[in-house]
Formats: sequence, C-alpha cells, structure tokens
Amino acid sequence: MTALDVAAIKADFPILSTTVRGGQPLVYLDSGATSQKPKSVLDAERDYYEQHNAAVHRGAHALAELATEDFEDARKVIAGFVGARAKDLVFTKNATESLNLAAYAFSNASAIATHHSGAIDPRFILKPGDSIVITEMEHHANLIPWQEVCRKTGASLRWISLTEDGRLDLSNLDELIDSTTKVVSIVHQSNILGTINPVQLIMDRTHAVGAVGIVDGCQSVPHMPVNVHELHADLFAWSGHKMLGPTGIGCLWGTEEILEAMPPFLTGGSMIQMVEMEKSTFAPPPQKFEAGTPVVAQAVALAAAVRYLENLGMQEVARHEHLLAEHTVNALNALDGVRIIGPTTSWERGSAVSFVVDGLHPHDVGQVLDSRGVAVRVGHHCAWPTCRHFGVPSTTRISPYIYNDIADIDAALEGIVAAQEFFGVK
Amino acid sequence: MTALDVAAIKADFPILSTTVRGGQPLVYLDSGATSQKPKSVLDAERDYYEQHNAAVHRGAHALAELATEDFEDARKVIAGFVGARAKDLVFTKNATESLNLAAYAFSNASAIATHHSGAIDPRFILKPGDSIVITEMEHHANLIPWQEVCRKTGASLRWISLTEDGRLDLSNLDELIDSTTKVVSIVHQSNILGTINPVQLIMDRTHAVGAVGIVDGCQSVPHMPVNVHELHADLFAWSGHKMLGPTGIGCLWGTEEILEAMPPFLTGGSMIQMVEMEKSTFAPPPQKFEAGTPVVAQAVALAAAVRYLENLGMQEVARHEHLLAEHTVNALNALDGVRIIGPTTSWERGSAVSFVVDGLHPHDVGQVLDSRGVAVRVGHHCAWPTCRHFGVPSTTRISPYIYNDIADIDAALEGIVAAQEFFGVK
Amino acid sequence: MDLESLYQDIILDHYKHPRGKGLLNKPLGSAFHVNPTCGDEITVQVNRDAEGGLIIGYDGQGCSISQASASVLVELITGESIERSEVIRKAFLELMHAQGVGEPDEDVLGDAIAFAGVAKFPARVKCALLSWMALQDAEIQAGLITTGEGA
Amino acid sequence: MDLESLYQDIILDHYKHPRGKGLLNKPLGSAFHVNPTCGDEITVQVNRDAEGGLIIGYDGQGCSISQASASVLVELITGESIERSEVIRKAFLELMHAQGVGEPDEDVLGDAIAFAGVAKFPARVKCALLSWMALQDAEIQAGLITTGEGA
Ligand SMILES: Cc1ncc(COP(=O)(O)O)c(C=O)c1O
Ligand SMILES: Cc1ncc(COP(=O)(O)O)c(C=O)c1O
Repeated sequence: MTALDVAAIKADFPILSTTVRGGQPLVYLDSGATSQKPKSVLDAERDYYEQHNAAVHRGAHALAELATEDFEDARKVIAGFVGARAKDLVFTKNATESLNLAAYAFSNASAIATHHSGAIDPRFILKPGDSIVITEMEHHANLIPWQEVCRKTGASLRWISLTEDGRLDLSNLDELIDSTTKVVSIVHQSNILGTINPVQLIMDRTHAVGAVGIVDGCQSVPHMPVNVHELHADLFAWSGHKMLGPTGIGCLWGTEEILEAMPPFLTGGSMIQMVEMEKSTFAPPPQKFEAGTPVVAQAVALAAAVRYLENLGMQEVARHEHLLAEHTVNALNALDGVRIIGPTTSWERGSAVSFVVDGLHPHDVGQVLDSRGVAVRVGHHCAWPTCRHFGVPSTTRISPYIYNDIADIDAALEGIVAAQEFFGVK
Repeated sequence: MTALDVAAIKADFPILSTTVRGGQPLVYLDSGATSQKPKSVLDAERDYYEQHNAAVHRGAHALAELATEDFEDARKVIAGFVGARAKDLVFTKNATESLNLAAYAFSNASAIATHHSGAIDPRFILKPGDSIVITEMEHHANLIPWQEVCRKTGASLRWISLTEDGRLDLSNLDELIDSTTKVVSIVHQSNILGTINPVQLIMDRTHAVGAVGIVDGCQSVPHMPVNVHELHADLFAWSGHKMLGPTGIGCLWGTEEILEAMPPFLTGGSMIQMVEMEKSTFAPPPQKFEAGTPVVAQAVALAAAVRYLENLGMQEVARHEHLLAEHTVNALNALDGVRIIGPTTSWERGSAVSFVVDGLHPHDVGQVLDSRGVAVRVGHHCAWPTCRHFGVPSTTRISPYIYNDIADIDAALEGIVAAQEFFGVK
Repeated sequence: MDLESLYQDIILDHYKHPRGKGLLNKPLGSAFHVNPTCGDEITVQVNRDAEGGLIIGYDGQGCSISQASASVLVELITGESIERSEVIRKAFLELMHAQGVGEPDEDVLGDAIAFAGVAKFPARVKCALLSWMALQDAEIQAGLITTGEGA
Repeated sequence: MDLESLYQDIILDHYKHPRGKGLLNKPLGSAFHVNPTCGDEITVQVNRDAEGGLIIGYDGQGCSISQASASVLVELITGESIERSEVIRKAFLELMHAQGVGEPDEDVLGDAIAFAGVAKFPARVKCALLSWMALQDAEIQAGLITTGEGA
C-alpha cells in the first residue's frame, strides 16, 4: 500500500536493526525530534575527512581546493533541493541559529541605527509601536528570538491564535498584520500539531503591509516537496538533522535582495571584504553570514542526505507520509480515551501526531511504549504555549519518517492500549 | 629527537597517506587553519550515529537516554581537558561563535537596558565613553565582533600594539586598560605570529579595573597543556577542528559567576525554564547558551580527539612542537632573502611560523610548495591588521602539528628555495 | 524491559492515592518548580508545628513518578526535625544518583526505597527529584536551611 | 605537478615587466578591488582617447598571476572600443571558468591565452580575475557600460 519500499530503506539505516531495553527491536517514531542517518550520509562525511579535509575558501593548496569544491557543491545540491540558487543559501548550525540570524537582523539594525544614522535599511529598524506577528503554534525557536527582539527594541509581539482542531485562526489576520507590522514569522508545518499552514496567503498579507516574511520550514523540508519561491517568503529556515543529515548544520535561504540588505550576525573570519582595526566591510551573501570555519563536513553529509531523498522522490515521500498520517489519525480517533491534539483528519497535516490519553500522563505512556522498544516523544515539544492553549501540560507524539511502515505505527498503538491496561485506566 | 612517535601517529590519520597534485605524497603543514582527524575520532562519530543517535535532553526513550549520556560524558571529557567542570562548558559551532556569544552579552545587555531598567548586570552595559581593549594581533574573530559591539553601543575600541619581533607592547598597558575599560579580549597564542602572550598578567590588570576578561585559546588548546584557572580569564574560547576534532564544534568556558550573569545569546528550544507567549525564563548555564538541537555527534567526536591527545600527553605535544618551532625558526633565519614575521626565536612561541620571501609573493611561494605536495597557508590568516602592522600584504605560514616531523619542515624549506630559483630571485 | 521494576506497586499506590496533597494556609516557605522538558509543575510548602516538626503542603501536576514522589515526601518528612529531614533528603538524592546500584537504607527512606528502579532511567530521575528540589528551596526560603546545603 | 602549465613564460614575463603600470591623471572611472583572502589590491582606471578608444591605468600589488593579468589587460584593452573590450573581457571570464577545457581564441585573447592553465587552480582564478572585475566596475563608474552587463 505504501509509496516507498520501506524494508529496503530500513536496511540502509544501521541503527534501525539495533535493539533496546534488553533485546526489544527498535521502532523509531521520534523523527520529528531528529531523524536517523543512512549509511550513504555517514560515508560521505567520513570520505570527506579521509580524503579532502582542509580549510575552505582560505587555502590555495590542493586539499583546500578539494575541500572548497566539496563544500560549494554541497551548497548547490542543498539549495537545489528547495528550488533555490546556491548563492542564496546560508549555512548555520541548526534552524534555531537560522531563525536567530533573522531576528538579530532587526535588533542589530535597531541598535546600530541609534548610533549611526543612514546606511541601515529602515525595514529592519524596530521601535516601540512596531509589531512582530507569529502564531500560537510556534516552536520555541521561532518564539523566544522574537520575544528577545521585543525586549531589545520596544516592539510588541502579536500572534495568530488557533482553532479547536489545531489550525490557524485567520479570521482577524488583517487586524493582526497591519501597518505597524515589520515582521511576520510563521511555521510551515507544526512540529507538535502536524498542521500544514497556508503560508503563501500569510506571506502575501505580510508583503501587502511592507513587512518582512519569514517561514520556519523545519518540519516541511524533510517531509514534502518544497520550493521556496512558491511560499512567497523572504527568509526560510530549516535544519539538517531532521532530514537524514548530521547534527550541527542548519540552513537559511533568503531572497538575494533581503540577504544583501540584512546586517551581518556572527562576525569574524571569512565574512569580510576588508579589515582594519577601526572598521571592516563585509563580503556579499552567503559568506557575509558564515563567520569562522564553516560546517564543512556537515554540509557534505547533508548533500548526501538530499541525494538520498531525491532518489526516493519527495512526492513519494509525501505520499508515504500522508498514508501513515491517515492510518495514525484514524486509529487514534478510534481508540477509547485517546484525544488527538491537532487536526483529526489527514487533510493538510503531516505524519507527526500528538495525543493525550485520559487518566495517563504522557511520560507514563511514553515509558510503556519505550519498554516495548517503541521510541516516541513526550513533553511540550518545545511548543509549550501550544500545549497551554489546548489545556494540556504535554502530549505524546508519534512522528514517523521514510523508514517507518504501518506495522511501526501499530506497535505504538498497541503500546497505548498496553499503557491503559498497565495503569488500569481502561 | 622528537618527543612523539610521529611515524606511529601518521598511521592513525588516513588522509596523511594520500597523494596530491599527480602523485606527490601529502605533507600537511596547515594545521593552524584546521587539523586532520585520526581514525578514532571518525569512528566515534560514526558509532554515535549507528548506535545511539537521538534528540538529547528532550526524550525519555532508550536512545534518547544513550544519546544524552554520550553528549554529557563528552562535555565532561572536553571540560576536563582544560581543567574545567562540565557545567561551565558551553558548546558552540566554532570559536567564532564562542567569541560572538561573549560580545553579544554586551550588546544585548546594553539594548535591553535601554528598555528595561534593573535585572541586567551593569558590567555588561556599554555606552559612549566606555572602552574595549584587544590587541593588534587578533584574529578577525576577536576583532570584528568588538567593532560591532562598538557600532551598537557607542563604546570605543582600543588595542595593545606590537613590538618589532611580534610581541605585545605592554609599555602602556595601564593607560590602555583604565577605568573606562569594560572588556579586555586577547589571543592566547597568535595564529599568524606564533607568539604566546602573557595572558595572566593582562587578565590581572583587567580585573584590577573591574572589567571582564576574555581569552581566545584557538591556537593554545591544541598545542600545549592549558588550565583555564591559571589564565585568570572570565571567558575562554576555542575550536574543535584545530585539535583533531570535527568541523562544527566550538567551546566557550566561563566562570560559573560570569555565565550566570550573562544574558542568553541564541534563544529557542532547550535553553528555557518556562515559556509563555508573553515571556520566557531561561535554564541555568550551560543550557542557557545552547539553543536548539546541539552539536551532539561533534561533541562525541571531539571527546575522542581529546582522548587521543591525552593519550599522547599534552606536555609531550608541547615539547614536540617546541622542537619543530626551534628547527623552523633557525632554518628560516638562515635562509637568504627570507624574513620571519613574528618572534625569530623559539622562546614563548608556538610552532606556527609566518614569513615573507624577498621578491616573491606568498601566493607564489605557496603554489611552488603545493606543486611539491607541501600544503601551507598563504594570505593574511584572518589577521589583516597584523599584516598591515608589519607592512606586508600577506605571509606564508608553516603550521605543523603532532603528525609532522622535521622531514616535513625540511620539505617546506626546500620548497622555499625551489620557489626562489623558479622565480629567479636567488 | 521490566516495567514493574520502575513502576513498583508502592509508587502506583502513592500515585493513585496521594497522601497529604493540598496547600498550607500560612507557609513559612514555598517553592514552585517546573520540569522544563515536560512542563510538570509542583509547589512545595513548609511550616513547623508546635514541637518544631515540619509540616508539608504541596500541589502540582505531573507523571506518576513525580506525583508519587511528592506523596512519599510528605509521608516521610511530616513531623520530622530539620536535621532528620536533611538526612532523608540527602539519602533520597543519593538513591536517585546511584543508577540502581547499592542497597538503599529502608530505615531512612521508608516507602521511598521503591524509587531505586527509577534511578536506572535518567530521564525519570528529574521527575522523582522535582518535589525534593522544591522542598529544599522552600526550606531555604523559610530560613530553615541555608543555600547550597547538601545540594 | 607541472608548475610550468600555471606559470607560463608569458605570465612570468608580464609579471617581471608589467606593461603600462601607473594611474591616469583624470580618469573617467576608477575602481579599487581587493582579494579578501590574501589582501591583494588593484586600482583600475579608464578614460577614452580622441577616437573613443579606451585608455587604461592601473596600480596595485599582488602575486604574479594578478599582476601579470593586469598587465595583459592593459595591453589587450588599450585603444579598443567599448564593444570590443566587452568581447575580450567576456572571453577572459569564460576562459577562467573553463577549468582548463576547450580551446581559447587567440585572436581575441592574445597573450591572455597563457592564463588557460590558471583556470585549473580555483584559488588562483580570483587572482587572475581581480583586475578584470575592477575594469568592469571602472567602466560602470565611467558610464561606459551598465551594471550587470556580462557579469
Ligand atoms: C587565534 C584564532 N582565533 C579564532 C579563530 C577562529 O576559529 P574558527 O574559524 O574555528 O571559528 C582562529 C582560527 O581560524 C584562530 O586561529
Ligand atoms: C518547527 C520547528 N522549528 C524549529 C526547530 C528547531 O530546530 P533545531 O533544534 O534543529 O534548531 C524544530 C525542531 O526542533 C522544529 O520542529
């Protein structure tokens, strides 16, 4: 029934044939937190270190040339994956840094503007009375940086609220995003609710008021075909480790225009044009935003991850996940005493599904699943305000990926029933 | 003659038995830029991914426990390497981020203080009239972040100048570091000159005026025994990739007191205590400074690098490098038409030696060496103002490490003579 | 895995029938703690009775381990002297950091020895310690102990 | 490695005997470029003679490749029309990005075909292009071409 040959895929991931908790075969359903890595990704990283490793962009010797070529080829491959040009793709250490980079453009510009007039693009200068708009389903990575920008500039934070079934309440969008709005930053696919948001519509409203539009694509890029141009965003952030790539690499795509206009974030070597003790000028993007020795081996490995996904086909990946989502929501809906937090149908939602079990704490549900070898995530999933909105302290989340099949989901479902029985709430 | 068994060490580094430029055996003398990696480091990283990979700190399942344990054990090992406690060690992506983290403490505190009085430690609040003191031999990573702090706060930058033989001119130290000084940030060992600076003396003066003292240890930690407590610094930054570790990890050690007092830098998941839409509170250090999915596999690999170095013994490493430094400076001093930029004796200097050749541009020297398989760095080494100070646009730099022997240095020396001959300047 | 080694009957019993849950009228000290990974919360309060024995109040929400641990805490600490409560608290901390090795002292820990199995699950140790860390802060606030004592 | 394929005799000759080095009195346009990795600098200036042919001035410091390239540039561009100079500039750019494959057109590039070997060394391509990028900027500044043309 599924769009992917999951058995063949599983065989590419060494960790998926390990056992946990005294011999239980591992059923990994925590890919929303971080994905596992196929052999080809690990090989690419190791080959880089064993054959080409050197400082990139700075050296003129043979290895430095090879390393630089590997690094910039990786940039091309990864940018191409989201329909972008290499020169518009900035490497960071994770999506959190990407989003902070975006947020700091505003607080840095505002601070510089108080001491130096001119030279700073006014779009980035915030002051009391200005507003920043996010949603109530943001990951902390797209919430706290904006709280901090507000603390530093006096701007205020607004947010789009949620409907009962975990979608954005767009009824008052035009009031929320108004002439005071300088930034709108929203999640493409919610990591806790699974909701896929109408990003383009919100970005269009953003541009109608002249604000900068930012999208957090952490949970979309790994799971569906994404073309940055179709989203109408100015900046788009995501992480490598959730899409088969290594830890330690994140991405920020931006339009050429916005990347040119933004002040730098991290400063130091490799992002400069000229340096004197008194002042420096900066290289064009993406180098302007990549200070210091970059995440070279990680970029090479992430490019291998992209190749792995492209080989499967992102349309097929999305179709596979849609089938898993459908099975999961239907099965959870049918379970007594279980309530999905988020959309209860598979329409415009990803395969990550959060739920609560009557009378049971998520930690205890997760523990019972864990005792059966099933790894799920429990907690607020770094979206604490979203939990508050739904009146739950936390949830249990099943988040499958390309290497999971229906049997894996069923193992989790059986675990839920076993937890209800163990704690006598059934 | 040497303190290390270099032949045995070379065998641990797969890349060192490769060839470049059509069959030339590789002689890698660019470790000041980035070091090569032994098998044990690559194995550690791979093992982590194949056996334990999961989200750390957030999950409750078996893999998450193992991954968290690996990550926190790595922190202990790496902290221990510089005589520190795990809880005082922050992981970043590179030393550049570590130094930016330190610099942003000041610009962030200053910005917050303009909108919210109280709650911010006054040591971090900068205003016009305040001064920041660095040296004229800083890497751009410890220069531009402070230029940016000045742009944002109105503070001004001062620097300790250099003597003719590439040491710090401390004659006017007490005037440079005075009652206006809020931060002093200096390099422990210069990456371009090789000079080892009297850090403790400068830090003591720093504390005498009540300023915060920061040390850039990028070129000291890989090459000599370092105990952070002996330096009398408040903050100490270095990178993993220059000490046999992977790309994508940097370190920042701080005293408990200073880390507690500093505002956060990157914000998002995992660095929080409580989050509401309106406001958040933050976790204690080091988590406060580690937003988002951390550099887990990189930490595990860096811990393996530390174990490799500890196995050699850092005293032995330092002795080995001292012997190489002695050989290099003596030989370069003896070469006609060659001038060392930096100390011309091996006293208080590391093994990285910069030089210029009369009538030859460093790029051309480097190219001739490269054609012979010898990899050195040419350019301003991200210390452009230092080059300007010495009236050279750039230098050629030999920077050996544990896997280099005298024969490697001699291969470089022969290349210099060959370059002189090729270009007819001899 | 042996689920029963974690969820011992005593723990499940305390979870389902918490002892002494509820806040005090006029606490000497009160501390609110939260587990930042799951959002579990607890408030622990202290006061002293006429003889100087401790009175404990608490309220909160959380998983079976954190709730049972708070209930056991009340049972163990109520009526005890500061000195004795410190002995118990430290013994519990030690038990939680023992990773399941060694023999806990039932004379000191009473029902709390059931938590020995929890120590083998690092992610749950935080749950078990939540109320005990709050107790320490509440006692510091009440001036009964000083900061850092036995931390 | 074959050092001579990079450092062809023509290049070494231009390096040792640069043609037309020196700045103009009253340039129509002038551009200062720097290679941020090594600090090499060049200033390229343009003017036009009575017949509309280009006059080039330059000064700078740098490696053999960047200096020889500037010298070759002067030789090739001096006296040429804007249109012809654009043809030459684009041919040189193409040569530098060809990674050593293909046959450069000697009729267009003259001595500059000696730089074919440089294209095999990515780190040195920047050196060879330094003066040519500055030329483009100087011409833009002088209003002789518009931004982006042939970039
Ligand atoms: C002295 C010094 N400081 C800072 C840095 C920056 O380190 P990284 O590029 O790893 O951030 C380097 C290395 O390039 C260095 O040598
Ligand atoms: C929607 C979303 N945004 C941001 C993040 C942060 O990503 P990272 O931890 O890789 O920085 C995550 C993942 O944790 C996420 O799911």
